Formats: sequence, structure tokens, C-alpha cells
Amino acid sequence: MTAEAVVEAVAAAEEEAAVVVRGVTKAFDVAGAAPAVALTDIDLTVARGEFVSLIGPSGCGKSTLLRLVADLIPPTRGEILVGGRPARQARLDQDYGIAFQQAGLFGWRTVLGNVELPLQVHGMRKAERRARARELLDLVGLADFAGHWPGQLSGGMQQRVAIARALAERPRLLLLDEPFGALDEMTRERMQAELARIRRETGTTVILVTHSIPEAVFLSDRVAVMSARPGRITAMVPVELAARAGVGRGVDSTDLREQPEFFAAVTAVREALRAGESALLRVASGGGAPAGAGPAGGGPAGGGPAGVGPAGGGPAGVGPAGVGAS
Amino acid sequence: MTAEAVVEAVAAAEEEAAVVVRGVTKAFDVAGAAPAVALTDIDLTVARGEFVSLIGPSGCGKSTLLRLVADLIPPTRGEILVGGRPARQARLDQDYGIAFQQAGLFGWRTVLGNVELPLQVHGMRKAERRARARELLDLVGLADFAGHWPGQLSGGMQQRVAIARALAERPRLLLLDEPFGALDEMTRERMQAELARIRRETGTTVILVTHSIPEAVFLSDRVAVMSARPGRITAMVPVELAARAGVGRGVDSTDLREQPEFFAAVTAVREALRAGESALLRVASGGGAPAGAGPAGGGPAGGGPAGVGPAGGGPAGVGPAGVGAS
Amino acid sequence: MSGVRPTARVLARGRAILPPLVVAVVVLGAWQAFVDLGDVQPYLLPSPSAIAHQFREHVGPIRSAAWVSGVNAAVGLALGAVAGLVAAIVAARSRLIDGMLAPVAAAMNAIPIIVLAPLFNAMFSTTSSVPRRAVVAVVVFFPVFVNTARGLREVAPVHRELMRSLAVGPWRFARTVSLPGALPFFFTGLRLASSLAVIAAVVAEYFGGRQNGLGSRITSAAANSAYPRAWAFVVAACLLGLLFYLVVLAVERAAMPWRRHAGR
Amino acid sequence: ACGSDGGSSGSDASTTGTGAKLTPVKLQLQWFTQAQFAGYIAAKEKGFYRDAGLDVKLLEGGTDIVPQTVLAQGQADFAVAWVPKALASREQGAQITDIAQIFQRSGTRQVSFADAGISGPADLKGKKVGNWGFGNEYELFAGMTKAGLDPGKDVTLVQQQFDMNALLSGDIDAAQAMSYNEYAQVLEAKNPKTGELYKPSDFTVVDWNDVGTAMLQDAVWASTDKLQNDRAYQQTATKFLTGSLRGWIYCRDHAQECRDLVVAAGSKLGASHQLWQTNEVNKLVWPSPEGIGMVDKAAWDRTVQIARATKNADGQTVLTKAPEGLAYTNQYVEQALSALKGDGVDVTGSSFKPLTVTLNPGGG
Amino acid sequence: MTDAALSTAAAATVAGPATGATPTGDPAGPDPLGLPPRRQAAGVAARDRLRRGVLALVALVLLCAVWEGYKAVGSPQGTRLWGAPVLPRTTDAAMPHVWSVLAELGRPELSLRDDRTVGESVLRGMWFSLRVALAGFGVGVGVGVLLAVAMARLRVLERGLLPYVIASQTIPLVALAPLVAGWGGRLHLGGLAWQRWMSVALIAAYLAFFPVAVGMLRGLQAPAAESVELMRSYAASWWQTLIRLRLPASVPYLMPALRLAAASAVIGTVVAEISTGTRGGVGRLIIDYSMSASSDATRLYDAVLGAAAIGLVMAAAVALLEAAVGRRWGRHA
Ligand SMILES: Nc1ncnc2c1ncn2[C@@H]1O[C@H](COP(=O)(O)OP(=O)(O)OP(=O)(O)O)[C@@H](O)[C@H]1O
Ligand SMILES: Nc1ncnc2c1ncn2[C@@H]1O[C@H](COP(=O)(O)OP(=O)(O)OP(=O)(O)O)[C@@H](O)[C@H]1O
Ligand SMILES: Cc1ncc(C[n+]2csc(CCO)c2C)c(N)n1
Ligand SMILES: [Mg+2]
Ligand SMILES: [Mg+2]
Repeated sequence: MTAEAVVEAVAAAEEEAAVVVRGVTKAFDVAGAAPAVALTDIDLTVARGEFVSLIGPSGCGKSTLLRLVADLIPPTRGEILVGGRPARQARLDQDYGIAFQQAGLFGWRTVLGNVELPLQVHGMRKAERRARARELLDLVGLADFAGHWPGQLSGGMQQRVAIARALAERPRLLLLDEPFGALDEMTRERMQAELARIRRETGTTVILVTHSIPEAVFLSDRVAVMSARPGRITAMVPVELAARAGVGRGVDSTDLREQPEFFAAVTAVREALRAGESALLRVASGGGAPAGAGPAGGGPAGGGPAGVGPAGGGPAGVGPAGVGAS
Repeated sequence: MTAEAVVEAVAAAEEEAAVVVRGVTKAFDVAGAAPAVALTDIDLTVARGEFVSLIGPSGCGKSTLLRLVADLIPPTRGEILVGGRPARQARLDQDYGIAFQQAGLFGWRTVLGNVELPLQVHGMRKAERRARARELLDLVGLADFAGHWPGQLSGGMQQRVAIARALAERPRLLLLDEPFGALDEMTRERMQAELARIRRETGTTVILVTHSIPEAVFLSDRVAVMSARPGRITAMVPVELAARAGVGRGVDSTDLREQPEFFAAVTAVREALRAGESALLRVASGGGAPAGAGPAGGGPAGGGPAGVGPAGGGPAGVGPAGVGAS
Repeated sequence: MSGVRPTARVLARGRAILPPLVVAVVVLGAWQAFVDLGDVQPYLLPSPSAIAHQFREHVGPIRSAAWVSGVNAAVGLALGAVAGLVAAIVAARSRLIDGMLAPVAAAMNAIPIIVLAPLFNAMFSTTSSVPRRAVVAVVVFFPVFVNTARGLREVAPVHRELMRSLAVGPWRFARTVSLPGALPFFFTGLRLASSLAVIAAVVAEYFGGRQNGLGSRITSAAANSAYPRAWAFVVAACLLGLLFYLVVLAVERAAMPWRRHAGR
Repeated sequence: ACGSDGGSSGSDASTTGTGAKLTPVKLQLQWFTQAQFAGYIAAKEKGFYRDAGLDVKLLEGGTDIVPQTVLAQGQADFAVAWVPKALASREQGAQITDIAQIFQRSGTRQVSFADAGISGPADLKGKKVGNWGFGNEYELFAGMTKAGLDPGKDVTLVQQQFDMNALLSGDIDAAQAMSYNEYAQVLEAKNPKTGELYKPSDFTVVDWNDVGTAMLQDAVWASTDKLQNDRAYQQTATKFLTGSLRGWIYCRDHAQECRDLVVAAGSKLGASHQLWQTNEVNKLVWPSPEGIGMVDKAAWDRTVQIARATKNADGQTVLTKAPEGLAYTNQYVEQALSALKGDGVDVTGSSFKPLTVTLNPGGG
Repeated sequence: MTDAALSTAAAATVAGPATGATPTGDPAGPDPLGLPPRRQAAGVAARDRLRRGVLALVALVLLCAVWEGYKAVGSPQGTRLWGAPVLPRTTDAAMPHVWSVLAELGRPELSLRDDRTVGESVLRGMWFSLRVALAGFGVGVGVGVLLAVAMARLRVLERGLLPYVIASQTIPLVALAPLVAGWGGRLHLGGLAWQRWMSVALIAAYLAFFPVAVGMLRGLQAPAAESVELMRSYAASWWQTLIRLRLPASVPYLMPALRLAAASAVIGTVVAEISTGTRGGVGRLIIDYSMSASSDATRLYDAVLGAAAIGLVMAAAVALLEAAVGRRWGRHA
């Protein structure tokens, strides 16, 4: 391939991709002090229909990255494409849905009203949006609670409403910032299974920020492991659970969690996390592109230690070993 | 053995035990409604030096059980002994230390001042309590932060201060209610390792309330699995990690987490949790005392489905299989 | 079981009502006894029974005077609340205006309002109700403005980000997020303002204007040493203040149904 | 510490010379320090009280200070109060007695602009009528009632402020005014049409003394109980009246100086205003044909009759029955008068000639 | 509505954010002090303060400009809409010129003697009223705190008293003044006769105690259940819990209550001075000057501005206290 051909191929792959983050740095202005650099030189490509989790220590910039993709804040440097268009355009076009750690429901709207909100804001007619909202409540199993006030729901139920709301406009991309962080373990596992089901049913691309390794492993095609100061992606861990395809079709999600592959993947992510800081140093100082990097890895984005985009649908991954875990 | 001999033996074992909960039921008065029964017929014996975790779905009464042991609330029925004395006496004698999910530090006291608080309340002289508090901050690795305000510390550091505070009076019993619930996974694991170390160094008996299965497994000798409505202990899962003895003496705690036994124990607790409700029904309807029950199990306390007290130090456990997991 | 609930509720209610009732009975009883046994003359301290008697005697005048003062208070309350609300919205939109409004509002609050009455009487007309209502409005403005402005400013970051993700404009944002979110704050201010409004309306009468409200009746009776009658009107003023408070409370509950149901 | 410079108008320094023997006496005034009380101020400052063996402290009034109540409560030994209001307090149980009727005439007027055509109470029908309430309104009400009006229905009653703005700005058609105070205020204000001060000819003044509904005003009240049971108090009462009457007599003859004494005592009202007030008050006191302070039975009875018959805006009369017990007595004032007469003092003021006072803008 | 509902609702009323940054228990957590972020550079804080000062000044100038502007164009008779006056009269008696009001400060109060100027008189009055207000404030705060502690100690007391604490504020002050003055005068405090200014201070205290009682009560009840349980786990006595936990935790609630109480104390002082005719303060000056306001209202305005200034001084004093105390006691972990 000529250099141009490579560039073109990359460009085509990116057009295909649901999300492209290219050379993004984000610094926050801090009153009376030097700007706080939250992210440096991030490269990340998420394919259509892919499920990518962001994991890393507190303050490593997970939320910042997600908010950049959502165009809630502008990048200091670099470029972000969502569905092939600039992030800002994608936001104005409502190409994504977003949910946060706090369900962030409006206490003064009923459950139904909360789900209707995005549709109402965008001028959908009442009957229509009501029907759609009921459909979504059905999807998250809260059809009976349409008329309740958010204050009457448990944390888990509120979170499900928030996810229904994020799905209201049938976005092709779902951005989730620790949506299950406030739930207890059992509820959390149930919600995870639900999310896996919804995602499978809708074919949505998902970027999930989480602190929980099992959660990331259970849900994701790839796990992006980040480290702090400066915020970077230090490893991309591909997760291949043979049994996953069967979940929901006879295979119990709990069984999945008890499989050896599951534990193996958990261990891999844990290792990558632990290695984070030191690995970063080694990679940055000339470790080269990790083995098995997708086209974006060696592409024009360059410089990112582990910005790995899969060519097609299946995750072409970088094992933690690739970034030199201990 | 004659019946009397059994009773005597049990009594002796209980005298030995750090905590004995016998036939305890707790109902809360609710204004304008029937009382809310949080716990029914709880039996639990914790041996000296033992580490027992309470796990179960939200609202199953974990915190209530802990607060009963601490004599923060009185039981509706039943008896609680701490160090062989009534819980109230134990509280007045400062036989235990306690820490909660929120560190609950007093923002208007320095880190040192917070650790000094219990000593000050009990009239220890200034120089003395200051020395003791510094010693404790050393123990939790915060010696350099003595003069800081709590607001200046990260969540993990605050939690460490809270634990130092709980240890201030050298209690033989440590009661912890989800102390790491608010921390991110990495910090959490570090804190767990620290707790394991402190416990080993001080030989304290610990009762820990947690939502995290790995946490419970990593730290405990036995895990009490509870279920809600009514709050009960449905299973006691003994955790035997051969490698644990080595942790801190060359064996890395992370390695422990990656051992097959660890995953096996995690799976066992998960199963017990899932089985919770149905198992309870089966046991209650005549399943008999679970296999391998300690003396307390068949003793005078009776009726408790899984009230299992170890005779000596080593956890004589009840596997989840014993309560008929699915 | 079914028998337990109502009983429990009755008990709970009893526990809530009994203490204030006991306090009332004890205080009134002691007061009455003090006056009766100490042979205290009515010009020194009227007894509760004398006040009650005067209240019954003058129900008609009390009702008409309370109506006049009540209307003044209500109109002033409405004016002040609307002004406070509008000012808060403007201040929330513009930091510049906020910076200028806030100190003025704080200064206004520090002025003993009673002294505004004579100024307003001169500026408007003594014979109209406008000066009194203006005094009430000024009194009401401050708590409503400060609280609402604070509520408008305190939009949860989650909500702010969510609305940005929905790409909504400022007006829509105000309508769907900040205004409903500030409602509890607004009502907190209004509740405080409600009883202040009655006091202000009554006290403003003291400085002149039509002699038809509670304030002028109180002073007139007091100046004639008819203290039991004066206190009958005072009691009416208290009741009017409580009425305002309760009405605002009821409106608050009706306006925010979600807060009633937030059981968890 | 807070009250050190504020409490009383007394300057005890002047009495310290023979202070040890002086009997302390507190007099509760009806309003703030002003020339309405010139006689007492003069008696104090000129040493008349000290000469009588008294150390008198003058307590200022306030809007909500009811002098007769202060007296009845024992916080003052004597009080200056209007007769009808004091009688109302008596009915409520206050044990007080009028021992000297200083003002023989009423100073209350109803003032309106000349072009309003209100020359008598009958003309008030349908008008906005200002008054103070506070029990100061009965003469007005009696006047209207006498003229066949129902004060509750036929006029619009308006509470006046401490100023006369309501009249000047046209908010009300007729304003209540004391000849010595509020009437002066309108004459101290500029007429915007001419740029000059208003002139008496710009106004019509209804005088209740002429209408026949005047009631007795400033009188010295004493504790009935103590008058009957306390010999020392009886003597003090006589001494106090002797000093007070001397003061009033002094002000009759030295209006200018009395004005200065009043201003020195802390009045914030302007100098020309206070001279006007001294002069007008003198007109209310003098002449006193039976001697200053004597209660005139006819005037008293008229006052009581009006107080029992006239309803105010609340539909209340001041008194529900005739005063019982010792409502007034001339016993002490007679003793005081005879002492004064013995000194050769003129106690009737039959030759009293008022001054002509020119008011300055703002009373300054 | 039951009294209980009343008292719970009332709790929100006052502690409530009547003065701006206040812990409203309802919707927002306590962010009562509005302290700048911890690490904010001193320079930024100074610049912010300067900005606020300038804006306040601009607002003042703007206010005067509007006043004079309206006076220039408005009708001397005011403007009526359907018979009701909606715009004020512009005559000098109603709206004196800003500069006349200022110039009057320099004029002698009485023309008779070369007496003090009006400005001096107003200043003296302010000084007197300020001290009385401070005394009332102190008593009010003391009573409020004691009441709050008592109510926090015994739930029965809270249930029994709180409704009346609230109802107490619906009594018009003017009805109380004669009672207080009358009964106060019968008291002798250890040989010290009751002074009239004490009646005034007592009435000021009557207004000031209310926000303190309610705000303090909420503050005392503010500590998280876990903190209270912690103290219980130490077998700490009620007093120890009060001193080590509840009192410090109530500081953020007390501060806004103090601000309200300061304003209330000033209002109470001025009203009571007017009512009881107590000489020496601005309240008294207001009546004195209004008796000559028929011809010239500028003095009255001077006195009113003096009253406002006392309020501002008290507010500033509380703000200083807040800044000093809040640095430590306003902290939350
Ligand atoms: N608005 C802001 N102003 C200044 N610094 C900010 C801002 N937002 C985030 N930061 C800083 O950027 C860094 C990354 O923050 P971010 O919230 O993205 O972390 P995170 O990975 O989501 O952490 P957590 O797991 O705690 O949610 C942190 O150091 C944070 O302090
Ligand atoms: N003070 C109380 N009054 C009434 N009910 C209470 C009270 N405290 C606890 N409960 C009820 O008792 C039950 C057990 O509560 P508890 O706090 O012990 O649960 P938990 O297991 O600790 O839950 P979580 O995991 O959410 O902390 C719950 O149903 C709770 O609602
Ligand atoms: C509140 C109030 N009370 C009384 C008066 C009237 N007034 C002023 S002085 C005085 C006695 C004689 O000077 C009287 C009756 C008033 N204007 N305002
Ligand atoms: Mg985050
Ligand atoms: Mg709990």
C-alpha cells in the first residue's frame, strides 16, 4: 500500500467507526493556578456496534473522555468524530444518548415524563412520544411505574429510567458514565445483564465508564485501561467470552461470570491496571506499537500508546502482555 | 455428653467467643404503620480473632445487625454478648471500635483531632492521647497528614483515618459497615490489603458489612450470607485460602485474588446469595441443621437456619451446598 | 393487623398534637391564674378570658379589619413575590445584574421596613392602600429574591450536562430545569414572606392611612386603655399570619406533588 | 452603658447642691420634650421644684407610652394626660386622680384649605377626614355627631402621620392639628404656588371650643391610693403642683426664655416653632379665672358627657359609665394656689397678652 | 393542618435561606458559607471582592440616577392608574433631591444655637441604636441558642414549643411595646433600675431570637445519624455529644441565622424606639424629623438612611464573624 492508500483506508475505516478520538488533549482552566491537564494525546476508535469500557483509577479522565465525546466540553487539542461527523454536530443531531452515575432524573416529572423529556425537547408530538416512552419503560421493565415520581423508586429503578431516557431517541451510540456505581452488587449484576440484553436487542454502540473490573469484562468487547497524571489509555484489553453469544439464549449470565475465561479476562484487566503507570512509561519511551494493533494504531493518529481501533466488528485486541505487564 | 454437658460446653464456647448473637429479632417502630421487622431470629457466634463478613441484598439488615452488636439500637427480642458481656456493657467499656461507609470525620477537627476524639471523650490526657493518635496515624500510613483538615484528604485517606479512629481504644472487636463502599476499585483493593495487615498485626476480631463478594472473600474467615424480608442469615460460607497466611510475608495480595481458590470462594458466595430466598424456605421448612454446623448450630439457640459458631479459632464452616444451593 | 394501623396513626397524631396543646393549656391557665389571683388590672395585663370575651364581642369589626389588612398583605405578597421571582430570573441570567441587585437587596433587607411606611405615604397617597402594599411588597421581595436566585443557580451538574447533551436552548433550559428546580427554594422564601407580609401590613397602618385595618384598631384600642380589645385584634393578626402561612404551605404542597411522594 | 446618654431629660447636676434632702419625683409626660410641657421644664430648670424640696425627673412620652398607665403601675409619681383618655384607664382599673387641670381649653383643631369650604363639622360630610386616633379624636367625632353626621359612615377616616403632608398634598380634606404643633407645621411649609410660606388665610380652622365639643386636655394626674393613704405623697403632690404652677406662670411671663429652656432640654423642633408652641400653649392655659390648675366643673362634666356619648370609628365610647370614686380633686391645687397667692403671684393671668410669633420655614 | 406539620414546615422556614447562602435543608445540602474554593489563589479572591465592591457602587449610583431621572420627568402629583397611584409624586416633600439629602447632613440641626449638625445627630443616634441593637442581638442569640438546645434535647419540648416559636413572630411588635415597657419598668435588676433602652433591647431580642432558635435547632439536628451513632458507640454523654458534635456541626446553620437575627435586631430596635419614644436612637430621630417633614423631608431621609446603615453595619459585623469562624467551623469533611 502506498502512504496515500493507507491514509485513505484509515479514513474509510474511521467513517465506518462509531467514534473516533484523534490526538485529543484536554486541559481545564483552574482559577489562579496552572491549567489542569486531564487527558493527553488520546486516540480511540470505537467500531459500530462495539461495546468499549473505560476503566482506570479515580481522576484518570474517564468521565472527561466521555464528556468530550458527548461534546459537553470542547477538547483543548485534537479531533473527535461521532458517526463520522464532528462531535458538536452529533450532539445537535442527537446521535447519542447519555446516562450518568447519578440517574439525574427530574424530580418534578413522573417516570414517564422523564423518559419523554428528550422527545419533548425535540418537538415530538405528545401521543407519539408517550407511546415511545411506554415502549422504553417496557424495555427496562418499569412499565408499571410510568406514573410514579422518581422519588418513589429505588436507586436501581431510577438508573433504569435514566437508561431508558438515554435510549429514547434510538441513538446509535450510548454513553454511560458509571451508571451502576451507586447500586448494590446484586442489583448491579441484574442491571448489567439487562444492559447486555438491551444492547444486543438494539445493536447500539456503547462506551461505558466503570470502576468495576468484572463489570467491564462482563459487558465489553474491549476494555480501555487508563492511567492518571497525565490521563492516558495505557492498554486495550480485548475480551472474548465464547459463551457470551449464548447469553439470553439459554445461557445464564451468572454462568458466564463463573467461567474460567471470565476470570482470565478479569485477571488480564487487573494486571493491565496495576501495570498502568510503569507500562505507560515503558511504552512511551519507545516500546513501539503493541503487537496486534489495528490499522488506527499505526495510522496517522500516531503517538498514542494504545489507541487501538478494530478494523471491522470483531475486536482485534491488544492483550495486557502487549504493554508489558509485570 | 449429657444435655447439661452440652449446654455447659456451649456456654463455655460462648464465653470464649468475641460476639454471640442469640435469637435476636429487631423490629422498627414506624409512625402510623405496622412495625418494620428488619431481622428475625438471628444467631451468630464470632470467635476471638475471627473475621466475619455480612453480605446480602440492600435492606436485608446487615447494618441493623452490626448496630445491634454495637448496642447502638436495642434488640426487640434475643440476647447479644460481646466479649462475654452484654452488648450495652461492652459499649460502655469501649470494647469495640466502629467505622461506617461515610468516613464521618468531623470537618472542624484536624486528622489528628479526629483520631483523638474517642480518647478525648473518655478523658485521656492530652499528651497521652496525642501520642496514641500519632501512633495510629502511623499504622494507617498517614503520619504526615496529622495536621490536615479532613476536607483536604481523598476518600481513601479519610476512610483510613476513620479506621484509625475506630482502633484508637485498642478494641478487641472492630465493627465495619461498608467502610470501602465509596472508594474506587483500585483504592478499595489497596485499603482491603491494609485492613488485612492491620488486623493481622493487632489480632482484632472483625465484623465487616460489605456488598462486594470479592472483598468479603478476600478478607474473611467466614462469610455470612443474608437475605431480606425477613432479614436472616441464610448461609455461612467458610473461606479457606491457603495462601492467605503468607500475605504480607512475601505473598502479594493481588496474587491471592488470582488464585483458583479465590474464584471458587467467590463463586460459592455468589451461589449462596442467589440461592438465598429459596434456600431459606427449604431450610426453614425442615431442612435440618446444615452439615458441619458448629456447636452453636444445634445448641440452645436453635431455630436459626445457619447460626454457625466455630468452636475455636479455625472456621468450621458450612458450604453453600449445605443449604441446598441451586 | 388492620386494627393496628389506624390506632398507630391516631397515636402518632396524638403525640404530635398533644405537646403544643398542653403548652397552650398550661400557659393560658397560668396567665389566667396570674391575672385572677394576683388581681392584676386589665390595663396592666388582660386575662385570656377577657381577651376571648372581647374577641367574641367584636367578631364583626375584627372580620372586616382582618379583611382589609389581609387584602393589603395578599396584594403586597403577590407583588413582592412576582418582583422577587422576576429579579431572581434576571439575576440568574446575568452575573452583572446579579452583582448589582444582590447588594441592593441585602441593604433593603437591613432597612427596618417600618420606616419606609411614612416615606411611601408621602410618595404615594396616604388615603390609598398603595403605600401599605408597597411596604409589604418590599418586605416580601427580599426572601423571595434571595432564595429563588439561589435555587436557580443550584442546578445539579448532571442536569446541566444532560440538557446540553439534548442541545436545548436557554429558554427551554429555564422552563424544564432551572425553574422547576428552583420551585422549592421559591416556596421556602414565600413561606418566610407570608407571615412577614401580614406583620408588615399591620405595622404599616400605624403610620397613617385609612383607619380600617387591624393595625389602627390595635393602636386605637390600646390608646384608650382597652387592652383586652387591643389584644383581641392582636390575636386576629396572629391568626391572619398563621392563615397566610398555612395557605402558602398548601399551595406549596399542591404545586410540588412529587415532594409529597418522595418516600425514599 | 447603653442608656447613659439617652435615658432621661433630667440634669441632676443642677440639684446636687441640696440633693440630699430633696424628695425624688418622676413625672411622666405625654409626648416628647416640647413646649407643650414648658411649665414643667421651666419649673425644673429654674429651680422651682428644688425650692419646693423636690428632685423632679421628667420622663418623655412616646407613641405607645400611655402616661396614666405608667402612673398607675407606679413607675411615675405623676403624669400629664388628657382627661378622656385617663378616664378610660380609670374604667379599666387604673387608680388615678386629676389633681390639676393645667389646660383650660382644648388645643385640637380641624384644619382644611380655605377653598375646601369646610367651616364647620357639618361640612365634613363625604370628605376624607384626617385624625390621629390614639384617643385624640373624640372632640372631632363629637363635633361631627353634634352636626348630625355618623363618623363611621358619612366621612372617610384617615389615620394621620406625625406630619401634615397628607393635608398639604391633598390626600385628605381636613386634618387634625394641635394649635401649638401641627397647625404651625403647615404654616412653616412653602406654598408651591407662591413660593412663600403658607398663610393663616390659606386655611380654615374649626375650633372645637367654639363648636362646643371641646374636652379637657393636659392635666396632672396622681395616684388615688397614695393620695388617700400616704401623707407624705399628699405633701409631695402639693409641693409638686406649687412648683409646676410656678413654672407655668414663669412661662406666661417669659415665653422667649421658656422656649430656650425647652430647646435646651432636647427638643428637635425648630426655634420659631417652639416659640409658637409656647405662645399657643399659654393661650390654652391663660387666663385661668379660678386660678391655674383648677378643674372647672362645667368643663369636666361636658368632657365626661361627651366621653360617654360619642362613638368612635369602632363604635366604642370612651366611657361606659360615669367615673367612680375620686376622679378629680381641687384640694391640692387649692393648697398650691394659696401658697402662690401668699407669695403675691398672679395665678389667674387675667391680663395675659399673647405674643405674635413669626414662623420661619421648617420652624427653624 | 396539625401543629406538627406546621413545625416541620416551619423548620424549613427560617433556618431557611432567608439571607442568601443558607443551608436549606430541603433541596440543597449545606453550602452555607459560600466560602471560596479552598485552593483559590488570594489574588483571585481579592479581585472578586473588588468586582463585587465596584458593582455595589455602580448599583448605588444607578439607583440615585434613576431617582433623579424620575424626579425630573415624573409628575409632581404622581401617576394614577384606575385611581390607584402607581408612580410616586416627585415633589420635594415626597422625593427630595439626592444632593439635598446629603447637604442636609451638614446643616445645623437647630438654628437656635450653633448646635451639632444633622449628620452628627444621625451618627450619635446610630451609635446609640447600634449598641441597643447589639444588646438585643446578644440576648436574642443567647435565648435562641438555649431554646434550640432544649428543644434538641427533648423531642417533647420541640413538639410543644416550636409552633409557638413560630407563632410568636406573627404578633405585631407595636402590641408588645407597651407591655414590655410597662412590665419591664417594674423590674429591678439587683438594684439596677430598669432602663428604657432595656425595653427596646428586649423587643429587639424578641425578633432576634427566632431565626437563631429555628436555625440552631436544625443545626443541632444536622449531624448525620452515623456521627451521632459514633458518639453513642463511645458511650459519650449527651453533653459530650453536644459539645463535640452537635454544636460544631450547627455552626454553618447558625451563621445565616445570625445574619437574619442581626437584621431583625435592628428592625426591633428602631421600631421599639419609635414605639416607646426612647430618646437617643435613630428611631426617635425618625419621629422627631418627621414632625417637621411637612416642609422638608430631607432630614427624615437622613434618619432613614441612618437606620439602613445600622443594618448594614450589623450585617458586616456578622459577615466578619462568619469569615473568622467559618474558616474552621464551616468545614465539612
Ligand atoms: N471542570 C474541571 N475543572 C478542573 N479540573 C477538572 C474538571 N473536571 C475534571 N477535572 C480534573 O480532570 C481530571 C480527570 O477528571 P475525571 O472526572 O475525568 O476523572 P474520572 O476518571 O472520571 O474519575 P472518577 O473515577 O473519580 O470519576 C481530574 O484530575 C479532575 O480533577
Ligand atoms: N430506623 C429505622 N426505622 C425503620 N426501618 C428501618 C430503620 N433502620 C432500618 N430499617 C429497615 O430495616 C431494614 C434493614 O435495614 P439495614 O439498614 O440494616 O439494611 P442493610 O442490609 O444495611 O442495607 P444496605 O445494604 O442498603 O445498607 C430495611 O428494610 C430498612 O428499611
Ligand atoms: C402616634 C401619634 N400619636 C399622637 C399624635 C398626635 N399628637 C402629637 S403630639 C400630641 C399631644 C400634644 O402634642 C398629640 C396628640 C400623633 N401625631 N401621632
Ligand atoms: Mg468520573
Ligand atoms: Mg447498610
